Amino acid sequence: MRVAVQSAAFDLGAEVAAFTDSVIGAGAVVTFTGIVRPDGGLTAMEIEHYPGMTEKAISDIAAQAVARWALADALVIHRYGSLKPGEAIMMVATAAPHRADAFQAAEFLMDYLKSRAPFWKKEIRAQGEAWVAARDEDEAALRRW
Amino acid sequence: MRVAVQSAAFDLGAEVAAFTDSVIGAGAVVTFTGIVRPDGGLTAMEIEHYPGMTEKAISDIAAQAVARWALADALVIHRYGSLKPGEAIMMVATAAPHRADAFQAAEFLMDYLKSRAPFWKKEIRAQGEAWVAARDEDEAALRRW
Amino acid sequence: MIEVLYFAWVRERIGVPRERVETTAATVADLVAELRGREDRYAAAFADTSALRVALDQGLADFDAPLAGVREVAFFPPMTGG
Amino acid sequence: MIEVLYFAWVRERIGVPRERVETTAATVADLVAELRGREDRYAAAFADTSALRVALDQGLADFDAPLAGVREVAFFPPMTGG
Repeated sequence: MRVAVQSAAFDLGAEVAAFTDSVIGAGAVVTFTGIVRPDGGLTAMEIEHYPGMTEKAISDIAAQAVARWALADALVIHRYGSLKPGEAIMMVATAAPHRADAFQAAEFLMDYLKSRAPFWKKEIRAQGEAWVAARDEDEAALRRW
Repeated sequence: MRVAVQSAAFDLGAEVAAFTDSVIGAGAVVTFTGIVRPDGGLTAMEIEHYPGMTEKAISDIAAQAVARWALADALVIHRYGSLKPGEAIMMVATAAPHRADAFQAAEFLMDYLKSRAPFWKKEIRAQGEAWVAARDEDEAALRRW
Repeated sequence: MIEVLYFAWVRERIGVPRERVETTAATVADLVAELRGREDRYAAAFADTSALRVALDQGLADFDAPLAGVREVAFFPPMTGG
Repeated sequence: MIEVLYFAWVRERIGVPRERVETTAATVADLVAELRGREDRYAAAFADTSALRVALDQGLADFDAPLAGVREVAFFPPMTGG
């Protein structure tokens, strides 16, 4: 299980290939990649985080997922700092013997990362800046687990 | 939307990277990769398919997913022939504005590919060969859509 | 004249991947009954049609589907892709 | 003496990312009441605590949680990761 919180870009293809190659024994690998959408003239997305707590919160969430779905492995990479539209913000990968477990664990990780990992997004536009508000549906998504 | 049915191996990392780069505008990319598990001394997995119908069936399924979840794009690669444990059998990728759509579309594609695309798997072991039987739970999985 | 294809263990039991069949069968079920009567290997392959699936011109169909206008019929076990 | 951290718009309203606070507050809510009384910028940041989250020593907590033994308190809006 690897958790990385970093400002640097990551190489999505290389990460997915390395993760998948490393889990021979699993039959199913699911990945999720979050990308900055160029909505409404967005020029940048600034991501603030809580160093120390971030790594701990994500590691706790990932360990829960590994235990609950008997995952062969899990990977979380999450960036902070200033990102441009089209750049990858974060990714998760899960590996399990069967597809249902890999899918569920990846969705669980995403639901928790959205609402329980200490990151805050700010949208930068020519017209001004605005913090992204938490969505009720993201909080609601947690209740299914 | 791309559908590839091929005997050749595919470069998972390169496919995921190219797919993700090509869909700027989407905020969420989900991928699933199916891998031959080395269960119980498996030496090879032979995958037979129905040329012509396979491409048509997968294209139909992918078009349904694109329409139903308003996907930015979808990709399906499925191999046939003789594969060794650890080799990737197939992958799907989906891109959507939000994560729930990308996850659901990927799971829908997988459920349909499992039971409605004309592929048949045969497990080769030192002790002998056996066709993989369809699982009731795979048929049941279709009913949720 | 109809093209009949077999896949997976159906192909293995019948011993050929495809063949042209002269038939006036009105439905898939009628064709299956004809084939069953031919030789033991067909009877073995079609012993339990609940374990089989059929496609007409490369689209999934039911065993009571009519064969009128159909050029290609395929018989195979439930699919195991993905 | 307790280390108090602020993130996102809480940090912007208060104007500093962290500070050391001399306090005898028994709970998070008591600490918030103290801070609110300090200056307008604190009153503005803590106007509606239902819009805020709190972490004690880097773990999420409730506003009625006790502060005994806590070294680090962080205030921030609901998280928006992923």
